[in-house]
Amino acid sequence: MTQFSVPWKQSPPLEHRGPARGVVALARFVYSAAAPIVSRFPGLILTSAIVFSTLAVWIHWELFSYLETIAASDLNGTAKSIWGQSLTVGEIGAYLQSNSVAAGGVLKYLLWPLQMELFRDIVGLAAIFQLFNLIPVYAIWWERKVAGRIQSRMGPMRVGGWHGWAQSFADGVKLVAKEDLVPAQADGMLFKIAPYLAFVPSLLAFLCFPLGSYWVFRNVDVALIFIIAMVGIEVVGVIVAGWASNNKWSVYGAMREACQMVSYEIPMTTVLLVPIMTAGTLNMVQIGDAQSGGWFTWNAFHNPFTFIAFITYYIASLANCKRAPFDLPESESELVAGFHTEYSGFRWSLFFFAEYAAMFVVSGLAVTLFLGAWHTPLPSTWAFEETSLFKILLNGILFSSPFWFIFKCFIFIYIQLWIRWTLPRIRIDQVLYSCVQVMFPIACVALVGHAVWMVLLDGSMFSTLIRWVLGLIFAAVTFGFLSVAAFGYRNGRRMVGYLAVKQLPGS
Amino acid sequence: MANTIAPNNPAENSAPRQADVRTEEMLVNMGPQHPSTHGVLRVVLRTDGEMVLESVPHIGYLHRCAEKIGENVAPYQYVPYTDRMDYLAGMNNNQAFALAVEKLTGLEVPERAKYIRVMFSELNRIASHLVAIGTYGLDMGAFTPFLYCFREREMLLDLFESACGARLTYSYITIGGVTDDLPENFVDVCSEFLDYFEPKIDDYNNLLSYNHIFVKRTGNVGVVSAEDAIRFGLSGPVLRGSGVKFDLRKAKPYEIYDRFDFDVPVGLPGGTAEIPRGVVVGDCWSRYYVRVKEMVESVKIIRQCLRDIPDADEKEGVCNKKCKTVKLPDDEVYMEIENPRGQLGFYVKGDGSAIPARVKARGPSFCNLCVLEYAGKNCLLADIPAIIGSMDVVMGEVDR
Amino acid sequence: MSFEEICQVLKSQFGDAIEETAVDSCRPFVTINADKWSEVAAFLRNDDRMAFDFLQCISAIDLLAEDKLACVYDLAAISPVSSTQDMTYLRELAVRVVTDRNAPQIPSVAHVWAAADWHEREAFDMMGIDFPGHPNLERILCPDDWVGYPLRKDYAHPLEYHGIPGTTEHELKSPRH
Amino acid sequence: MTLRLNQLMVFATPIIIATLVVIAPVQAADTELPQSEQGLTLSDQGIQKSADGGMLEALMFYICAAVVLGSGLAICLSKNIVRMAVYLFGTLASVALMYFLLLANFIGVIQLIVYAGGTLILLIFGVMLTSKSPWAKFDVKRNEMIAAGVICALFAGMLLMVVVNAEWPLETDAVVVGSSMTQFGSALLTDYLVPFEAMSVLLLVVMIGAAYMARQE
Repeated sequence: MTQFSVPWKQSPPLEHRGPARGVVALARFVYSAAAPIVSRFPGLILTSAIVFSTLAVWIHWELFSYLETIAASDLNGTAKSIWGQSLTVGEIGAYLQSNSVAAGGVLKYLLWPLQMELFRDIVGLAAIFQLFNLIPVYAIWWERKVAGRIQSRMGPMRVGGWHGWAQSFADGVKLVAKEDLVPAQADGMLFKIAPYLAFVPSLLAFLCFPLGSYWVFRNVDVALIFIIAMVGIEVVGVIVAGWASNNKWSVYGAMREACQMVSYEIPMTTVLLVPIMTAGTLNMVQIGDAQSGGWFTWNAFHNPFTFIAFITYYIASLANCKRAPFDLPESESELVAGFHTEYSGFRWSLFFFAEYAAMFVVSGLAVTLFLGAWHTPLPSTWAFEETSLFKILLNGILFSSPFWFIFKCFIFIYIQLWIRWTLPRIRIDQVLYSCVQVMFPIACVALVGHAVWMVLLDGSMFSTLIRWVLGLIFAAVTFGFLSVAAFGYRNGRRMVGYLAVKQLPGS
Repeated sequence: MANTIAPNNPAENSAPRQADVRTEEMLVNMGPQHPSTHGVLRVVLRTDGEMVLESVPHIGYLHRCAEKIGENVAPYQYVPYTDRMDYLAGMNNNQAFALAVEKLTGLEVPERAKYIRVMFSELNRIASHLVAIGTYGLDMGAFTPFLYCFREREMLLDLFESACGARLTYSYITIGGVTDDLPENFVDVCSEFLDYFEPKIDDYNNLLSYNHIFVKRTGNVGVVSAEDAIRFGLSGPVLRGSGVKFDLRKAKPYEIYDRFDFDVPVGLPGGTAEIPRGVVVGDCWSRYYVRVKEMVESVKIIRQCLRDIPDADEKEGVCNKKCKTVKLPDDEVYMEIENPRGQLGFYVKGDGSAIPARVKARGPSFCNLCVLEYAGKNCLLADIPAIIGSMDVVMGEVDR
Repeated sequence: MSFEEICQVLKSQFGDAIEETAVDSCRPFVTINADKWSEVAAFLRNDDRMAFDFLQCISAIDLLAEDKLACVYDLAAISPVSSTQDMTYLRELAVRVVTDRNAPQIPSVAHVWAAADWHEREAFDMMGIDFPGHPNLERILCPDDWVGYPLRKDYAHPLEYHGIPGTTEHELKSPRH
Repeated sequence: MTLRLNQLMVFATPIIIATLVVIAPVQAADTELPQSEQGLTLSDQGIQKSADGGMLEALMFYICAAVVLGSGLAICLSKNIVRMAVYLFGTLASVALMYFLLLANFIGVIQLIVYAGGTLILLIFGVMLTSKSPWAKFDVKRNEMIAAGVICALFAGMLLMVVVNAEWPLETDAVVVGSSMTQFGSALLTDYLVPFEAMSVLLLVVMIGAAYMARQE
């Protein structure tokens, strides 16, 4: 009998050359050291990492603003800009040496670079980039878990130990290591830059995206339009990608994307005027802070028209970030993979980063503009006076904090996933029909109705009553949904694996 | 829908539509590697933007000379080749060939084996329809029903495995009976499965069949009228979806189907309590829904089988002892049965030796697919997967 | 209407076009002259007594001993379309049309039964029977440039196709794995 | 398989560069808006911008100007229509960035949303729908080239005259710019109400006309 040989067993062991060698060795070492601990207490470590990093950033931020107020008052209250006259390093040093600084000890020496705006910008930018990276990574992991649960399976369970929490990182490593393929007949230059054209705008949208009253990298007065513009420009990358691939399915995907995007931007932008009218500004921070007085002051419950606007916006936003049932540009059963049919590896993953970041952005817009932004349902007037760190934290937990914002965003991302894994895809003529003949008229009615309401009824008893009624309906629906979900969670597990426990003789 | 780009009834609208904007016509190759062509079907589409003006199916990518093989092996050896044809309904294919050879040679089949055959071909019909329904949801972009269907199908495969050891290509039903008797507790487990499975059909209906988007996507799409369905020789759920209440199990009962009480579901016009608005007879939704209803009927038949099945007879066994040595007379036979996809016919011609002179399979998918050229005209690109999916073709059987 | 009665009607209508009636066969069939097949088919489809509206199958067979090729048409007449009553086969008929092996030609019936379209293409592809009058007679399963008709009894398997080597009988018998 | 880190760097560099390029103008346009208590008041507080500007700002201006000119030139020289559209995207986006540099935030974002995000997409869409082959080539004829050259020379001369004759204020005091949108909004609905409404009527007519032309027979 001849020896059965396996070709891959004869290949030389995996070898890394160049700088990768050191990285791989380091990664191996870290992994071998950390793996036993991580695999034993994964949940604990993950939770504490999140809690501690949040706390650290929080404390940092409070200290910044504290130092900044003192600095401002010391320098005769003139606000300084790095692009204009900035504080020189010498000035800051002299200032920190002076006795007037309240922050004492080693801290002031550690923190002095943070007095420079440029340095703070770099730190902030790094933080945003990190946020931008982590949100898609975890949104993808979560999508797979949610999809698994919806489909009565587990989803990723291996990488990282606890429910496959590191699955997306492993995928990322795989994607980077894959070959960067460019089809021979493709337009090479456009094919290569197209993923960046999709990726960079959705990254830029985060620049002026507030996570909290003070948690914004650049508080721009036109933040809202800027974000919408960035979500819109992302499409250019998709279209160019579809075109440059020189594949007919890709061109179909690109054409559908262009068609769908241009149409759905109209109802989406129209309904966004409703909260803008309510708040009277395009500044996202101000729109968010206008809704701090408890859940019934949230814009969605202002009057029936705003509620309609909210629903319309959410549906249009699904179409805008090409999520199911509007995922026609990449509908796998018709167009293979649509515009990214020819992409692989890192360039492919850029599209996914852009898509999931866009999901977060549109959910964030829904939350900021309609559902109380970073505020909890409790009115902020009840907040404690921030005399100690404990009270600051308590305010964050009870009244408003970036945590709440991200939490609400992920609820909306969850609804997007839920819709995606439940509904079939609609057809292109139905997409356009629902846009032009359903969504757009509704948006116009909501806009005009809201304007009339604001002129005639705003501030009246009736308006307040309606606001309460809508708020209570929303609360009841949420509560009902949660109880149904809890019931399903308790009873649903019995259905799975019904016959698997019945041992048949042959199986 | 009053507005739309897509009048989807080729029967009503056979002239090419006047496009508003003159765009370039484009030839698009859908397949042979494409997610929704269910294997290696290749359809060449002539498109104008999103409109498909013409679709021409090209087949043969999975041709494995099954008929030529049939002329070189004994019928008993040919049984395993038959379940490679329609690999989703192996039991039914085995049964069709076995029945054809039995009719030609006059072999007797033990009574218990007849019940087992009917039971397994109905179980396999459920398994096959589960795949059809699940993948049809997938074609429409709904991923979840697919996995629900496969969850139930997995249990069915467990049942098959317990009886014959195989999960896909069974060769269980063979010339003169079945290869092996049922395992001991099979009747109990099977009826338990049916109890579990029957309410699940409502789940599929709620999740997919009555989903508004699904109805909009499949209702009034790819309509084939009853006359055309007969003219094109369609069969199975595709024929019955066009409102033709024709089922070989009733029309020309083979095996022991005349002993069972069941109904033949057909496509009905929409607007009633059961059939949603927007559905017309002969559209994709009707074809899909006939499959759902057929699963209910199959459950009925299996329950009756489980009730009536005679006990094992040690002397007789479950397979005719002469099955391996039988010689084919110099004669010919054409035997049809109702496969999950339609009428599966086997033409067998003997010449006095043990090896047939000619074996010809009339694959239902082969005949059903030829209507694509007719139904897939002047529709939208997204309708093509809907139409192909509703035909439920298995390329192994089309190409043989 | 039984097989004999159908044969009687056909004989009275077409006379010598009916070459043979195999009544004793396991499945009785009637052999019809290839030259008259077109008219007979139209009669079978359209005549009220016949009304064979359903073409089940066309099986091409190779009668090597008689140096003939033949097509077997399995026809059925089904009861009027109904969505409430269970429909049945009213009558069935198998028709055999024999043709010469060297220049096989059988008139196409694709315009009579649309289902015949692909079946005839398959018979052309596999058995090399020409169907004059077929709208689109080209190979269906094999590639267009395939040489020979695989289901003929004297078919020799090609040893090379576009650089892909085939195997001989001898090689197939030797264990290659 | 070797994990190529340099490949990663190749991927990451464009992202970093692009981010930095876009970041800086937005930075400059930052308005330090005070947090209002109710959040309902319009912010009219201005920000201060020093007259001499920073070095970085100048650098940004030159980068943007280079991109505008470079991609404009590339549009002329390219023969592929889709590539032209992408270069046009570069031009439009850099012009938007220059608006940001000039603290004209509103017009900057409008430039992005209308031209880069809307018109350009429709342009590419139209090209895709109507071109004969995927690689529609542009072959310019000689007389077309001459005509274009003459027109360009005239425009260049006109611009040059403007540049030479204009009085360029070399030094100004700090310019106070309020939230530009408030001013825009009130101007549109007071002083320029008639042109504004005329414009909207025109657009409405265009929409109706488009719908009429695209209707089904």
